[in-house]
Amino acid sequence: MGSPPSFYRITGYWLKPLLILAMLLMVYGLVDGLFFAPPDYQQGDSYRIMFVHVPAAWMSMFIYGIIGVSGIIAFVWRMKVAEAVMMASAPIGALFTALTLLTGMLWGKPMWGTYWDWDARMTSELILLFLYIGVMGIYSAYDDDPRKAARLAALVAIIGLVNLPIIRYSVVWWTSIHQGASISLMGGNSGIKEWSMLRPLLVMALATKFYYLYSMLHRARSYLLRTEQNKSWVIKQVIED
Amino acid sequence: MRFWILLQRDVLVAWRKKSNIYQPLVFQLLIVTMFPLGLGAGAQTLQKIAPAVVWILALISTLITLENIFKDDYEDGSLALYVLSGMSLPLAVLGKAAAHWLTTGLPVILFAPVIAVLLHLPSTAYGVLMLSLLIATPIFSLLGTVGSALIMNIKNGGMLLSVLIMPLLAPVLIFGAGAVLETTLGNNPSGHLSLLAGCFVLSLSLAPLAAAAAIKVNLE
Amino acid sequence: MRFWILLQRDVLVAWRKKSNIYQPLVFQLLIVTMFPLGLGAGAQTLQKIAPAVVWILALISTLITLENIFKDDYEDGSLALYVLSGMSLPLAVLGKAAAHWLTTGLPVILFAPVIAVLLHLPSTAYGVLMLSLLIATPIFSLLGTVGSALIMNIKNGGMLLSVLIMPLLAPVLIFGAGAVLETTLGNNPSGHLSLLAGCFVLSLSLAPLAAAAAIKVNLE
Amino acid sequence: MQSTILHISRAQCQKGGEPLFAPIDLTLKPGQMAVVAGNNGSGKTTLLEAVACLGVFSYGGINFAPYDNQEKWLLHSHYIGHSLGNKANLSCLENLKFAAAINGIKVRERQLSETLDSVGLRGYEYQFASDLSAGQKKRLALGRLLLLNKQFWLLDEPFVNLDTTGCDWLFTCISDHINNGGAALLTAHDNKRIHEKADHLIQLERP
Amino acid sequence: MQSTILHISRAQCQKGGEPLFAPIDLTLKPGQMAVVAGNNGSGKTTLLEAVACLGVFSYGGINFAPYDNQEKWLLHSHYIGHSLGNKANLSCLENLKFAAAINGIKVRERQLSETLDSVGLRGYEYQFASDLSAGQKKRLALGRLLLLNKQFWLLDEPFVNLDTTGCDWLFTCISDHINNGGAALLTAHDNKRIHEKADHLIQLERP
Amino acid sequence: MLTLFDMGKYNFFVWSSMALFGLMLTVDLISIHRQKRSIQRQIKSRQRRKES
Ligand code: HEM
Ligand SMILES: Nc1ncnc2c1ncn2[C@@H]1O[C@H](COP(=O)(O)OP(=O)(O)OP(=O)(O)O)[C@@H](O)[C@H]1O
Ligand SMILES: Nc1ncnc2c1ncn2[C@@H]1O[C@H](COP(=O)(O)OP(=O)(O)OP(=O)(O)O)[C@@H](O)[C@H]1O
Ligand SMILES: [Mg+2]
Ligand SMILES: [Mg+2]
Repeated sequence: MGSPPSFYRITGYWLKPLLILAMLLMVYGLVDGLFFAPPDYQQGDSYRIMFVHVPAAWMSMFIYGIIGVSGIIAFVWRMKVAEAVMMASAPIGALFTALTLLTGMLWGKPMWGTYWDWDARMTSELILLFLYIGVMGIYSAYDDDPRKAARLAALVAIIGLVNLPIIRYSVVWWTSIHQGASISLMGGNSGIKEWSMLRPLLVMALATKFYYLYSMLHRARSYLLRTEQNKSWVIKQVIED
Repeated sequence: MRFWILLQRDVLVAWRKKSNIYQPLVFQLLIVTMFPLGLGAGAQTLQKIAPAVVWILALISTLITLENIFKDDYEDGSLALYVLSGMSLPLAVLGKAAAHWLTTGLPVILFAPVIAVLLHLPSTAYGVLMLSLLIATPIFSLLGTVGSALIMNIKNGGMLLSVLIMPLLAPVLIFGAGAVLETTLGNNPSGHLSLLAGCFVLSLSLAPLAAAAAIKVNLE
Repeated sequence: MRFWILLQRDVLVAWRKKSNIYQPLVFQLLIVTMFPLGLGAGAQTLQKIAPAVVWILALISTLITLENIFKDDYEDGSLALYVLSGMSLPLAVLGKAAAHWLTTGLPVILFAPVIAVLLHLPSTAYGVLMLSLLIATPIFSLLGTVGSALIMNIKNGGMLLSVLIMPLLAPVLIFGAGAVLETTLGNNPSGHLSLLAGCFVLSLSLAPLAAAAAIKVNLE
Repeated sequence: MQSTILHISRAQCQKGGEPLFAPIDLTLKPGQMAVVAGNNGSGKTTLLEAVACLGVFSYGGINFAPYDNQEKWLLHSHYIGHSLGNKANLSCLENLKFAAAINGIKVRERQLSETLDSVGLRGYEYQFASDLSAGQKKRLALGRLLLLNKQFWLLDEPFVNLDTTGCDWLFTCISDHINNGGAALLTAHDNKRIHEKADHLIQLERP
Repeated sequence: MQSTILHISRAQCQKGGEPLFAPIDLTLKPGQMAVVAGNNGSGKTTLLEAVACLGVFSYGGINFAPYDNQEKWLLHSHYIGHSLGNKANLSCLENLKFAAAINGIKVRERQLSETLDSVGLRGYEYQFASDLSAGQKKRLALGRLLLLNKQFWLLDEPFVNLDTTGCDWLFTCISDHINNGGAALLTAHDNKRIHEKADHLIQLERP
Repeated sequence: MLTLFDMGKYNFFVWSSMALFGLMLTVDLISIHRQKRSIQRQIKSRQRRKES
């Protein structure tokens, strides 16, 4: 798995099953969540946004974790596969972050009558988006030299990883001081006790994980093809395809 | 027409580095987050300052990009190429300004509603916000060419540039932010808007001449 | 010591173009005057947002100067000179950061009371304002070296730089502006200030290493 | 156009308030080449830029025989100086295309790639100018001369950074241009051939 | 120090993912000079930067005989490339002073102005580097070589922009350095003298 | 049938969230495949140039 050719070969077999699995779970989760789960006694039907919002939110953080870890591996051991995983994850993570923000906004309007409010989670999610943009921005700025670009992006990712807890802590502390009890609508899943509500959520969480794996592997493979385009294995691969 | 050629090329150059286009937007987003962070979270104050902040942000984020309108061309010698080609300099300036507006002003206008939402600007004011920016951003670009031509051969001229053109932009800001403010207060913004349009006409007719003169002087 | 040499030279270079030093201040002044213009005047609101605005201005005006910490040196080949001299890179970074602070951070601190007066900040908060800036501006410079080292060989990297280091600066802004805000509300700012000091220690120990790593990668 | 003549009469340039060189005179007719010689810092670049209308004379001046205005002169001359005028993030092809377009010259794609071929940049059509080597950058700039086909060439150290074949090529290229009724005003240190070929030698001396 | 030997073995550099030249070998002992030759774009600059530790080899590499680490090599070599390393708004004197200081070399004011004299910049002590002519900038950068007195000189087209006397001076300067046990690795297009004098000629060829 | 899709007064918000989700997936899938195809095309053309 560590070397690009074997990574490419092995993951080639995984792609289709992953995509199919992800799609099936997604369809099941959404149908279940939208049509079969009972309405919330407080929020009515609007809570169904949760079935995309919460999985997306989880993914946005999970993926940054992966980027940080693979960034460390890429920077310290200069492993090409880690570079590929890092740069392949970034756009997906950014997409999920954007989705979290947008669905959160769409949820906020019916719930608190405004699309946006500066509370701890939203603020830190927005800053997370900046982190993603930073990683991708530095990579694309050095488009003429992919190895250098990846090493610098890894550095940015590592800095972000160190920075993330600090941001989280400071933002939470900041709101807790000033906002008191004014807004606590994103009150955690303590509200969701019923299995019929929880089930679609968990299914969707699983589905997004599988989708992420599919998309990430696909991108990582393209990344490897591009950065290794003079190696004989790449040429053989491309001609075979 | 050479105007089109210049415009086309500049847009192409900007497009090559797409980051040039989206980064002003991200920059706005950054400063927008700074406000609540600094204010200590309280939607009430935020809403009051929203018209001013949206406008000032649009201004600052274009201000920062102005420096390079001519600087790049000066440094790599392509400005000499325009002059040597014998094309009319004011026309060249117009081409540069148009390209700058397309790659900076237009994205800022399109992005303004997002910033407005984040700052809790009343949704009744969105239309006027966009309209005022639509009239004002070309002014930024036009006056920007003057400033940029003045500082093109100075290292770190960005700050000096701001100092030079901020006074020119103050009226634009007053009328533009004023129009938005009036709307949020329920008044008619058309007076402000027509003054803004006046500014536009004025800068369209004078800025290219001034910038061309500055370039001439600078290349001598 | 080579650290001193680098520091000395950078201060000299900045001193040669004094505009580098006073322009961030003028820039602040200009934006400060824009606020009343955009807000349509109203001392009440102004006072409320004063702590945030003073702080954000200090941040933005340093942010804009960060780009050139290494860019100039990279372009004219003097960065290669440092590396070739075999001096310890983190130490060189520290020298650059110190020079940047002396020529940008320090003036901003000294100028802060002026801005504060213009924004009607209660005079009880002046001391804390200066103190918080005194702790925070070195953080700007230190983190700035990291950002600047990352973008030194790309054209128009200024915006990217802001994106890269804004997340790093968000906590600093929260604690810094928070300290001033608390003081205006009559509370004790020492909690905020000690957190700020923590940020300083952290960036002092990590930033030079990160920046040196970025330079190494960039010169390869 | 064939009769454009460049007159430089008692011209002097200054830097930092002091004249750089003793007044010079020159009459450059079509079919002639003039070389400006002088030590480092004697003012060759300053002189050439003034002739190209990118600078000014402090004393004396130039005129362009049948025309009285500068625009016409600009239409007939092309200057390549120390900064080459290539746009870093445009490809070689795009750089040439733009140079032609801005000078109001219609060219076909074929012509552009022929120009690239003749300056030795075949295969670099789509490479960004920033990714070229020093000599390749110079070649790209020189390509403009061929494309624009102006009568007066003003070249500041055109041989610098070129390899041996490049120097030979440029020499023939300039000779051909002269023979076809063009004119050139150039500087070149330590280049015997071009000094021998020159019709006029302007030696810049301390005033 | 006298016995430092530079070994380059089967080294190759790449740009844009493709190797630039066929692997090269070189052993450069004190008292020797090597010239890197090749057409424009053959990778000379890239090679020199890699040797100066400002770049990397994609294959093979270098070592510096008695030392095993890069820091020591940096202490014994100095590279002057296309970008000269002069700070635009420092004066010539200050530029040299800083270069000496950063390399940990103590010099007196007299020594600095002597260096400026010998590179032909007498009288320019207090002029900003940005106001020098192209050749004068080059001379200022070359002044660093004299001042720092490193054993290995890595020079990328050092003769470019210099006038005739400047070229002569630089040639003698390099010869003296070699005769005193120094070593030089340089590139120079179209310069017979230096090619004849060279102990090694590395011709870069397509891989 | 219509009542099945009715989310009360939250129609707009719920369905536009879902639409956003779908849009995101489509954008991602399209960009994945475009990326892959362009890289393969690039490598093939390069191979052809080398062989010729
Ligand atoms: C733009 C606005 C919003 C953003 C950026 C946002 C962001 C997030 C994030 C990052 C999480 C994951 C938190 C964690 O697991 O620690 C999350 C979870 C959640 N959000 Fe939001 N959210 C937004 C709006 C809303 C709104 C308006 C509601 C409901 C009224 C809401 C309800 C929830 C719930 C129920 C969870 C799951 C709670 C948990 O896992 O602890 N969100 N959101
Ligand atoms: N701002 C200035 N103040 C004073 N002197 C200056 C200024 N700018 C340039 N000079 C001087 O003017 C002279 C003109 O240089 P110019 O570039 O014309 O020389 P050149 O003949 O092209 O030299 P080279 O052969 O080195 O290219 C130089 O001696 C330079 O030191
Ligand atoms: N990012 C890049 N992508 C592809 N090719 C590149 C890139 N950067 C440089 N090159 C190519 O690498 C080669 C290396 O050039 P280098 O500067 O080493 O040449 P050189 O031998 O010094 O030439 P010159 O004599 O012109 O100075 C050139 O052919 C150039 O086109
Ligand atoms: Mg010159
Ligand atoms: Mg070279």
